[in-house]
Amino acid sequence: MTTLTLAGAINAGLRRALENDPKVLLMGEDIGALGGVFRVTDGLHKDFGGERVVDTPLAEAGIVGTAIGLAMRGYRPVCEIQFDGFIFPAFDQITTQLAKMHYRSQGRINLPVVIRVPYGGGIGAIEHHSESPEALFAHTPGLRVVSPATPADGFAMIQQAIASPDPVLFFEPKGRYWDKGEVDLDAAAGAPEGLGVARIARAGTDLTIVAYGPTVATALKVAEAAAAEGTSIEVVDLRSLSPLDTATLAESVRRTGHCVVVHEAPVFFGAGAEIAARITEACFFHLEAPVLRVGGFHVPYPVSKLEHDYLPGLDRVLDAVDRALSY
Amino acid sequence: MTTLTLAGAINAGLRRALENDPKVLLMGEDIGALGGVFRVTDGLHKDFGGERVVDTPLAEAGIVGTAIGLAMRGYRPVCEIQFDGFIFPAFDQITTQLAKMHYRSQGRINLPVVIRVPYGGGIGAIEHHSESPEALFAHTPGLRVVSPATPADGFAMIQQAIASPDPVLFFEPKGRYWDKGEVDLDAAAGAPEGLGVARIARAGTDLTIVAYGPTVATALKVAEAAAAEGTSIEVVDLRSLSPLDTATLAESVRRTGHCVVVHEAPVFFGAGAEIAARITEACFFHLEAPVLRVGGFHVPYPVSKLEHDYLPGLDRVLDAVDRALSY
Amino acid sequence: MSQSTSPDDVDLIQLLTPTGQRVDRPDYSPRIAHLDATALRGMYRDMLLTRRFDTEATALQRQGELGLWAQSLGQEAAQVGSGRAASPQDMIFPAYREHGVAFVRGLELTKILRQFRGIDHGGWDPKDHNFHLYTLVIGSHTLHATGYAMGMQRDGVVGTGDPQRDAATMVYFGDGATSQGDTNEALVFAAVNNAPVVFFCQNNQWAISEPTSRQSRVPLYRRGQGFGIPSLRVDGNDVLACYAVTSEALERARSGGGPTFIEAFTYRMGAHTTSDDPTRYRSAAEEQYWRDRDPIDRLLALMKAEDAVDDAWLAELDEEATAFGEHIRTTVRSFERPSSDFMFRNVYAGPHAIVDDERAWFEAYQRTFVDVSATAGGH
Amino acid sequence: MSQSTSPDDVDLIQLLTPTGQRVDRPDYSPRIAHLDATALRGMYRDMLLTRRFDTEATALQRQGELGLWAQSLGQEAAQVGSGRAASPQDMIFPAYREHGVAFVRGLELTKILRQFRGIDHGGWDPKDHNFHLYTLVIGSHTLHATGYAMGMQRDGVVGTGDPQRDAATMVYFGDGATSQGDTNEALVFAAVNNAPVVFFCQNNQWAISEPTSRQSRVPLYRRGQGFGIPSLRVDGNDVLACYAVTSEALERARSGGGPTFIEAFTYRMGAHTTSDDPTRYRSAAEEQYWRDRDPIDRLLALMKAEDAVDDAWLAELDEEATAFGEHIRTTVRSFERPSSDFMFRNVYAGPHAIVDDERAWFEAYQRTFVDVSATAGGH
Ligand SMILES: Cc1ncc(C[n+]2csc(CCOP(=O)(O)OP(=O)(O)O)c2C)c(N)n1
Ligand SMILES: Cc1ncc(C[n+]2csc(CCOP(=O)(O)OP(=O)(O)O)c2C)c(N)n1
Ligand SMILES: [Mg+2]
Ligand SMILES: [Mg+2]
Repeated sequence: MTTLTLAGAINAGLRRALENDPKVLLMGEDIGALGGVFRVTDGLHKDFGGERVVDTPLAEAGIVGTAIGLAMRGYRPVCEIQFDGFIFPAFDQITTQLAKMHYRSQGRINLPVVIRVPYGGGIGAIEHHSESPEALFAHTPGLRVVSPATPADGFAMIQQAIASPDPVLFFEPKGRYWDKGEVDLDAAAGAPEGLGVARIARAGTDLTIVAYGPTVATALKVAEAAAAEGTSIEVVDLRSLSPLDTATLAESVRRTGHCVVVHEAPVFFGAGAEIAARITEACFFHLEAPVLRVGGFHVPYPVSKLEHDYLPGLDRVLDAVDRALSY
Repeated sequence: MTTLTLAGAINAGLRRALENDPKVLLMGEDIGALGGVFRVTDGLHKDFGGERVVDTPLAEAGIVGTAIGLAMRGYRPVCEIQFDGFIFPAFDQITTQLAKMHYRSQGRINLPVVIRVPYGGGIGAIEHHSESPEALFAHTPGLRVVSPATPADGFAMIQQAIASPDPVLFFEPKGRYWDKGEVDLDAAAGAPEGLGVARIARAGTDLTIVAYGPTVATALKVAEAAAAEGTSIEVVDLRSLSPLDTATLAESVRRTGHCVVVHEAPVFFGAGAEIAARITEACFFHLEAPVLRVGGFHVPYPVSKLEHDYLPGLDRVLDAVDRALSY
Repeated sequence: MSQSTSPDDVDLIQLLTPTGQRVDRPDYSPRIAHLDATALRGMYRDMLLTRRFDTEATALQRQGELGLWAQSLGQEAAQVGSGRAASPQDMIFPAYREHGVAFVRGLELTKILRQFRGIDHGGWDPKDHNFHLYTLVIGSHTLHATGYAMGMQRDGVVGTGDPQRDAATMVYFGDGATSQGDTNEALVFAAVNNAPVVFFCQNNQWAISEPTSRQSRVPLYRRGQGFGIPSLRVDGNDVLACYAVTSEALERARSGGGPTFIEAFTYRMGAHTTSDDPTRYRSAAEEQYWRDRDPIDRLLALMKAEDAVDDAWLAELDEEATAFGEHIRTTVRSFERPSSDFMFRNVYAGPHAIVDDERAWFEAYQRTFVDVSATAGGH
Repeated sequence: MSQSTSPDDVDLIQLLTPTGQRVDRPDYSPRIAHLDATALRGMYRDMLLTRRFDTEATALQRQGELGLWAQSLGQEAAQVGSGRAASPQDMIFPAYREHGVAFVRGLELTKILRQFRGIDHGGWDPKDHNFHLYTLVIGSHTLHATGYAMGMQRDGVVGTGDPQRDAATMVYFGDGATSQGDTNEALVFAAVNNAPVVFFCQNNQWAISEPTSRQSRVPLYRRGQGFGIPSLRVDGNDVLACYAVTSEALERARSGGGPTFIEAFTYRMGAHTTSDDPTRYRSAAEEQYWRDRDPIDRLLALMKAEDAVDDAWLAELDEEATAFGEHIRTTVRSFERPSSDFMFRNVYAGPHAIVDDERAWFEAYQRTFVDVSATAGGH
């Protein structure tokens, strides 16, 4: 076991993928000599060269569009979008081309393209640098949408994503890039199907908190705080929004009878809506309270001095836990 | 009262807006001499000229981006996106600029831009011409997202949308363009706030069907069929997804205790998720069954010969009604 | 709008005048020197059968056998000339009306009609003839072509000096497509990577109802120059000139010389699609002007002048075209609606719980109907 | 990467050599003929105070008073020269490091720091000085500028012949931004509409860590030509040349002559932002090369050679700069965190049930805390 940051673990996973498969290549803005603005590709340009770690022109549609062409030619491009707020110029290529080519071609074309997106807030950034647009991609058939919460998952999941025959939106919780954890660098990454399987991050009996990416750590803190007051909270780390591991979720909520979903994205039309609707359908007679959602408000990501009012922090999640338990 | 098609009613509303406000202008591909591929702008180029009914270059980001500039200069641009599937190149301009400029400027800049999008299926079209991407916009704070279901609403709502100080995504159910209805061409359009108010399209007591745009007519047929079997269904025509008229919805579902949401977009992460989650929270102790959702599957919009298997038709909605009532 | 291929358009490359006389150009004539009578007849046949296909498809649409049809009428020279310049190992990315290119590549053309009949979003395996699927989102495939070309560079099949091995891509798009951000980004990526890609812009003077003047105020071939890409304008109704400039461009690309931008100046003689009504936006006189400059007639005039063709051959071709038409009609009519589960297939290459659940639900749901046909009908 | 403003770059417009000698050009020298010693000192002051502002902001960021800072260091001549060529009625669309333009427009510069302190997404009223907010999504504002210019055309304030009335827009963007689809679409829309917009590209040779060669293989000013837009390359470290070419371009735009594309060749002397570390991707020698070509020194050399400046004036300016620095520091430190409800304001101009409900909920929620500061903390 090695102690790594999340950024370091993803870096190690990328390195492993580059080593194992000559068809893997990284593309993006400033990922070469600079190593990416978060240094997630640090050292890779030096070791694998500019043909495999490619500094592209400043054009996100171009990055994803040429990645599609490269994938058609047999490559496995891993694109970095510099920040969440800059994925939108690529939206057309992702939605109408990347997501649909396999279907359009009746399975004759595979597009194993990974799009890495540092996302989420809490880092004191200016506009466009703290957003959580994951729900916009989960609604689009043909894409897989995942987010690791721990260094161990960062290392394994990036490799699974690259190995996946399908396009994967890989959302990296940038506010957790420097959080550390144990990673087994010798472990095999596991089959790409593992990407869709949720993880019980902490077992509990009274209430289930569903989280992914940056909010898993928050949920664990909430569980810790609640435990001190005698409440036993189970934390499910979804890992994946598309597919969604309804079975694991439903099993947990049937046991606990209470559920709170937490994400940074605005609640309105966010991932929590799908999760709540689905859990309610699957566990209708087990629920003792409605599934409550805690997340961002229906406002653009605010100025950084207010972001901690906007983000679902410990207090707001605890408040929802209380409301659910006393419903 | 005049009998008009939905397309004709929107045309009349656009004409009214062009007449009443010299700052209104229409922009889009082929909206001029051709009158748009659906003829919604028929005759307007002839009567208002090429400076007010503008055939733009073939570039959706350019259309929305220049419309933003025109709006900053005091104009009220109404952009036509030729088909639902072609809105994605404009996604960045809509999401990062149009939606956020008012907020960014602390209210100093208003962007009264309307984006008209013929959407939905059932017209036997090829790929990209039958999609329902509305949920992707409702998740974005700063946008209003509406859809008229009848000619009367088409006429009134397009005028309200143009009068709105906020950007409006105006989704026109193209499969209903040729459906006829009574329109009072002398009626005032009503204040823009009316845009957010849902309409009870049919009163009922046993179950609420929530629909918008193209599925309102389906819901009414379902209600008709159910009535014949003694079930009284209330149909709520949402009109607006953002804002969402939770009050009207909750009031209805508290009375009926059952709810089915119907839309053409894929169910997964679709508008039905938000509606179900919200209604469940508001009516938890009144619901006798979970809110059921009927809509498209998590597949790209299929080939047209299969679209009627994909779309939520009479039978599939009735099936959901039965399941809800016998839960 | 400019209708001209007039003498003052000094930049227009022509090897055949509208009346079928050869133009001698030291730069491009050598590139067609090897095209003997057999080759010319081959080109003529390609164009004629492409047109026959187009005519049949248009008729089938009118009969309700197709949902829609996008004609190639009038663009046969641009398509056949450029398409014939490509090698089998080159990869072609068409837009959606490159039926002539498809024919030259060897695609069984009726496969194209599957998409327009609403039973397939694609219709063929791109690998079979190195001919990609039609792309309907304007301009988006220009980036795919560029990326594919970057893949060829990485595969070491560019500039090896072995003509059987060296490869390039060629992407087709219209005058309207030049306005899209994607197309311009493709020029950026192609230029900075010196990628082996030929941008073949068929300027047919219309993007649905909009004349090219709504997209650009200068000839479109100048666009490429702004990105540092060699660019030229060719008479798109001159099959020989199209062949010559494309073979030069592809050769440059294959040998490592990078991208080229070709504007083929032609005319969309038909409607945009069968849903369109051009009388609303253009004059009969304009259409007549271009009918008089039909690219197929032009080549025939040359062949007749040079005795490259006789009546017997033309009659034979006519018979072939008739049989081809018959084949198209029968084939299309035999295309069956796929079964409902086709809708759920190939959304993902691997398993996906949501799709799998929904598919299972739908199958169970369908079984609840005694008569499965009753599930049709929709809203 | 090219570091040169060398003599073989024949296209580079220069009115002042790097050592401060005047270059006489019949085309552009007349445009600066009216700039007397007072005017030159004014330009020098603009540049110097812009730099002071930039230096103070950088220091404030290091002290934790700002979250981030994007320096204009080295680009003062491009910004002040072009900005001074604009009339009050012209509308300016900056990117995010046009502090020099902001200064010339009369913006109280500390307003810019609100955004970088994380208390505002904008910071001023664009109408006050016809200077739009900074835009962070690369290239997206080029379309806004173009649309705004189309609005000016419709308002009848273009080509009236009245210089107090005629107006244009000018949009600033970087070398990196030329690769974005939006920027290229803006050129399309500007060209076909003959819109009164000046595209002012500051090629500072870097887009964060990427040299301009990753964006283009030809000089960027050629991009505009491909769209049929008059285009030129100016020495961006030569304030007089920047003034001259921009005044020509704006005059053309205002008088109905349409768009111009200007590439100002300059150098980003600082880091991309305070988060950046240029030592990872460029050499100290390169940085030194450009420090030796500092645009402020260049103008000072001219002024000294022409006796346009004396030590007393320079000392006075130095004092002014010191006071300005003090003002900046005090002002920034006094900027308060907005109250939480600021987050909910101005999402929409009209009422919106979801925002209104969430705001009400949040306010009630906050009231449940005795000590409101306890709500901070986040995840
Ligand atoms: C992104 C996008 N926007 C709009 C459309 C609708 N549309 C289909 S074809 C067409 C015109 C294309 O013109 P051009 O590029 O000149 O090609 P042509 O049809 O003339 O061959 C338009 C606007 C589309 N398919 N994709
Ligand atoms: C659409 C988008 N993609 C990426 C970024 C991240 N980013 C911010 S500045 C920058 C480089 C810009 O380079 P250039 O246009 O040359 O301007 P400069 O910073 O040199 O002034 C990048 C990649 C962004 N802001 N917007
Ligand atoms: Mg065309
Ligand atoms: Mg730069």
